[in-house]
Amino acid sequence: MTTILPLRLEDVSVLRKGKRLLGPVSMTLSEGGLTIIVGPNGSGKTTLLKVMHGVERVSAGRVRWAVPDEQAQHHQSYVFQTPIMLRRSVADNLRYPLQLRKTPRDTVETCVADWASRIGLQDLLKLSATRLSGGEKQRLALARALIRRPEVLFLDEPCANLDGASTRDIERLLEEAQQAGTRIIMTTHDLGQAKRLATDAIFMLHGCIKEAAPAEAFFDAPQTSELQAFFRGDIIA
Amino acid sequence: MTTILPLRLEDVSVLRKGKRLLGPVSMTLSEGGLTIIVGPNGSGKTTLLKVMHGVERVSAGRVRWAVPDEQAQHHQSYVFQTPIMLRRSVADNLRYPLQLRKTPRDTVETCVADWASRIGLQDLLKLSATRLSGGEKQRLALARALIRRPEVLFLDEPCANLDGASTRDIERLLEEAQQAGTRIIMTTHDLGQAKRLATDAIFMLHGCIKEAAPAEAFFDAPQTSELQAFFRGDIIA
Amino acid sequence: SEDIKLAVTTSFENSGLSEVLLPAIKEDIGLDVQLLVVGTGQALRLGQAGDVDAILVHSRAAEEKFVEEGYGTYRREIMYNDFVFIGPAADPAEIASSSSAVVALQKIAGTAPPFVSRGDDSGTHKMELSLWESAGLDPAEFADWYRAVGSGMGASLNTAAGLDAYILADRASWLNFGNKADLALLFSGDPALFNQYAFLAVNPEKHPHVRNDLAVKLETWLTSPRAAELINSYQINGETLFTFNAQPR
Amino acid sequence: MSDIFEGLSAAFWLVVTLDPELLQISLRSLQVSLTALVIACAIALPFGTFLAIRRFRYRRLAISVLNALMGLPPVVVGLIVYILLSRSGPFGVLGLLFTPTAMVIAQVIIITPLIASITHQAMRELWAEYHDLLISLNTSAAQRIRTLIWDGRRNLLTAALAGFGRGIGEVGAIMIVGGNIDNATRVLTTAIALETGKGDFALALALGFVLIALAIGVNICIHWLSRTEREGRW
Amino acid sequence: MSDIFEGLSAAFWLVVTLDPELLQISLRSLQVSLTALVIACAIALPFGTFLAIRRFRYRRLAISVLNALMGLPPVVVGLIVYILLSRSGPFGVLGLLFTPTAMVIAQVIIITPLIASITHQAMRELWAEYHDLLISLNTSAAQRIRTLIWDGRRNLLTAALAGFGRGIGEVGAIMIVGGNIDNATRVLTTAIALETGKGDFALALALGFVLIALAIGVNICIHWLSRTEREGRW
Ligand SMILES: Nc1ncnc2c1ncn2[C@@H]1O[C@H](COP(=O)(O)OP(=O)(O)OP(=O)(O)O)[C@@H](O)[C@H]1O
Ligand SMILES: Nc1ncnc2c1ncn2[C@@H]1O[C@H](COP(=O)(O)OP(=O)(O)OP(=O)(O)O)[C@@H](O)[C@H]1O
Ligand SMILES: [Mg+2]
Ligand SMILES: [Mg+2]
Repeated sequence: MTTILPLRLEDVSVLRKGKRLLGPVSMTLSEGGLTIIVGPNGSGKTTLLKVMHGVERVSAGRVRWAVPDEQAQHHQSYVFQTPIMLRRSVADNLRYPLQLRKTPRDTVETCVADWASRIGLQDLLKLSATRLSGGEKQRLALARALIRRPEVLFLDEPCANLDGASTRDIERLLEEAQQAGTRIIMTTHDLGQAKRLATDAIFMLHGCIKEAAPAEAFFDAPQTSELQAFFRGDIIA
Repeated sequence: MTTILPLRLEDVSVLRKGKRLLGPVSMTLSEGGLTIIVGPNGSGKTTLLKVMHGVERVSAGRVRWAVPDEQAQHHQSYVFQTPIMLRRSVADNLRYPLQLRKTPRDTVETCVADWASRIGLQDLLKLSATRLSGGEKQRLALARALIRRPEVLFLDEPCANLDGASTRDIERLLEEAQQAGTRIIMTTHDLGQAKRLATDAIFMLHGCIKEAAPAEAFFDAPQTSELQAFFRGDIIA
Repeated sequence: SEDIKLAVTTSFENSGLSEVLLPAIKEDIGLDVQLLVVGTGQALRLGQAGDVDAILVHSRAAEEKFVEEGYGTYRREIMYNDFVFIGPAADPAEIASSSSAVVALQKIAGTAPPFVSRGDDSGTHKMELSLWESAGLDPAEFADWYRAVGSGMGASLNTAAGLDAYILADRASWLNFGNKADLALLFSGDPALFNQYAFLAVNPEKHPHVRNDLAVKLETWLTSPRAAELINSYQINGETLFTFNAQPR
Repeated sequence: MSDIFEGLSAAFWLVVTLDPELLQISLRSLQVSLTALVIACAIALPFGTFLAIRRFRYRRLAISVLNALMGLPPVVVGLIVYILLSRSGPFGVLGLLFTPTAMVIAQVIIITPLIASITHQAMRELWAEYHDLLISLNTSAAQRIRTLIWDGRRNLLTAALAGFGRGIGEVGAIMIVGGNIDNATRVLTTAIALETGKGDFALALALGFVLIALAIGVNICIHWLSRTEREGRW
Repeated sequence: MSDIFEGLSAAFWLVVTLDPELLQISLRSLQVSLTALVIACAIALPFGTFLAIRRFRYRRLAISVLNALMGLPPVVVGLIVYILLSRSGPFGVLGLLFTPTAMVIAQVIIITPLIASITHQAMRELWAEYHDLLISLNTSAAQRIRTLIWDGRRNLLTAALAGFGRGIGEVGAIMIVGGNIDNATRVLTTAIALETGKGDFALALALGFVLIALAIGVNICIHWLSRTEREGRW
């Protein structure tokens, strides 16, 4: 049970240099489940996630959590599409979010050791995080997000650079987190993964939400012709 | 027909801070075909590609093209796993490799317009390349590599952030290039894509080449137990 | 018009006399005098190197050496002013009533109030040192109250103003000085405090490129009745600063 | 304390009455410092960038020395330039001593290490980003330097402005090589030093405020120019 | 020309004979400039970083002014500090004029804008990289500044060294507020100015070479220290 949901977007738009990156979007994100956002490249998935999380400024409309923003921010984590690594060691990257919260030292160390082994980076703890391979960075970014025990977790294509086994491992981690009460919203281009994980799904096109439905209806009976085309692999933004 | 192949690696190793990133690797890359490199995260795929291309320094062994390095370098292109964008507009990114070669202005402009539309970025030409979405960046990086008309093309997970339709488009572009005589070596985590494209394949593990074979044998009759496990999705580096 | 480079000391420039003389020179003989305001030693060095055409300083021994070594052809005295003792208006050392400069210095050494010395081997500094010597005292043995500041006249006066200290200055610089703070002129008039300025043209045999012709022209003007009148009538706050004393040759 | 206010009001009057002498020495200040800036940039930007991209044996030492040269005391630079340009020095025949050219030379020596150091620091980061791409594209060293300077131009602004600032406020060196000759080589800073020596603090401060205003003006101009370029991150 | 060689050999002898006066003024130079550096860094590093991370209404103006302040003429700074610290000034009672403390104050004013500007420039880049992550992690402004300074410390080295260089070579301001008093406030640069005025160019140059050697020494020490840290990109 999270305390910061539901999240309401009211007529949210993002304009940059006169271009509309995100059309007017209104939606409510309520508790429980795992929402998958799909859509072609450049359709605004990342922009939508960032707007929800509050790292992208909206040009119009409102983003409202159930609690004041400052408080809500405390209970969210975000994994960026291109992982952002602090220029520190792998271990220090994991420590960082805990240190921000003034967690006692030994709790920090146990947590770090625990998460490092969960994502299979226990042998690379002392390596500079910027030197990790693409897939390793993604796993580290995910662990750094989960180590905060967020109530809401945003993931922007977290498995793009992962091999099959890692993908499976991450999916398992996400399921665990979900069972522990974390609300997950993620984008992916892997429709197989989308089907495996989603409880409900959103289809974006040209900055707008074209279709939003529970997973079953979404994948088995797409309503709009665009989504049907997308599933056939026909739409290129 | 390329003039710079075959490429020979002789007992190449890459060590960093005493750690072996790439075990002793010996191999020959001869003309024709499309080689796919697969392997778990951190197995050294990127390192191997970079060593071949000459952007990563080897600690031991030799990398030899059929022609002197300086000349060979001229006929290769590389698409990095995390696309590197020049801090310029999309159009200027496409222009850059041509300008380096002092291509006449109007040839440059035709080429740029041509490639921009092939990768579907014709409407974003004036946008700063650093603002593109993840998938758009990957497509731009690919076009910037192909615009040099390389004889050998290295691709490091070029479709990781692409939607289905874009992936299909890119695969088509690659097939075209291959028919036009470009030798392609690429890594991917998408085994379906690997099967679709490969004429031969390499499996890496812990910095070494575990198995290398023509595509059919590789996918249908993997020899080593590690590759079999990898196909089952069982190995995590 | 033609340019001549003349190196002068800070005390000459700080007196403000140049602002009267230079326009007149320009008017009378069409000469643009470019002043280089530097320390005494530096002025002599500029002359030795041939970087200026003439120098105007007030340090007799150094001037004579300059001529002796052949850098200048001769030394021509132009004018003089005098040195004065400046100090806190309250005058803790009570030098105002001294009978002579030497007595004044002895009083200062006796009470040991802050005393600022130029400490830069300039004409003024050398004068101060010779006065100490006459007084039978050695500045090297003085305690903290004796401050050798190693700067030009103006900078040293600024320091003295900041420290509320005694200092030996030339009258011209003092009268023209804007940051008097609590300082006042306490003692002057002893003939020992006489301060002679001399003009030295750089020897054209050493440096063929120097404009000796212009230097001679300038010297002629500086020793002319017109210069005498301007120099003698230059006043600040109703006080005459310089006395023309060039001898006709 | 009252000196400061007097200085401000004197500065105000000097400026509104467009005092011709003030105008002349201000323009000379600008001319000398901007010329020195252009020359120093032409040397320092490529050189600093070169240090960022090229690994060679004594690179670390070279960078240390460059950084140390930022501490070159202007008076010493002035002295050395003086000795070289003096009539009895090796370049005496050129007759450059006590001319604005000599002042430009001294300033170039003083600000080049500063600009090169900051350039090196700014370009290191960009080079780390571009490294693989530029090597992959088989660029020559000259092409790399050009690309980095162009794409990092916004970061190089600070380098140039720091150099300009150091130049325009400098007094020790140009006093020695320029000589502070009225109507010929007097600039704002040497005029300030002169007035300070005379104890005329109000006028010295007034000139100082004019100088600061000039520096702010140049900076705002440059920022405004670079603003007309595309806004935002880069 | 011969002055330069004489200067070099005089410098050599001054150093090998460990001239006690030279030692004293060199140490005073170091002490004043290093103290000023520490204080200026304590102000400028957080402030420059703050300017890089915070958007506010007059940010561009603030940055322009900061950049312009890099051009603060030392003589003017010296004059203002002199006026403030002089007996008739507001801080006269502290009796700081003509003490090393006054020199430190003047130097802090001169080098803080330089360090802050370079810091701002260096941190802008790192902030662009960290922006999303640090906002996402809900960091406070203070935490952001700390993180950026720590992770960008290698880039800030140039800022600090530029500040040190400007401080140790500076003469205009400390001459006015320090007074170049023998045995009390004489430092290397003011001693050089003094010898120059005396026309003893060889000695002036000798002191200059000692000063340059000192600066190079400090730089190599610092580089060597930062080298013991992890090598490579960052
Ligand atoms: N400042 C800007 N001005 C104009 N267009 C912009 C700007 N910033 C981003 N865009 C465009 O906005 C669009 C939406 O980008 P976004 O990153 O949200 O896409 P996405 O759905 O996440 O794509 P992908 O699947 O490739 O990650 C892209 O086409 C991008 O080029
Ligand atoms: N300087 C270094 N010191 C130690 N280890 C390093 C260093 N640089 C890279 N590595 C390690 O080398 C390994 C090989 O990296 P590489 O990028 O080649 O893997 P990859 O096969 O491309 O992985 P991915 O599929 O995740 O892209 C990684 O485990 C990485 O952490
Ligand atoms: Mg995206
Ligand atoms: Mg890789």
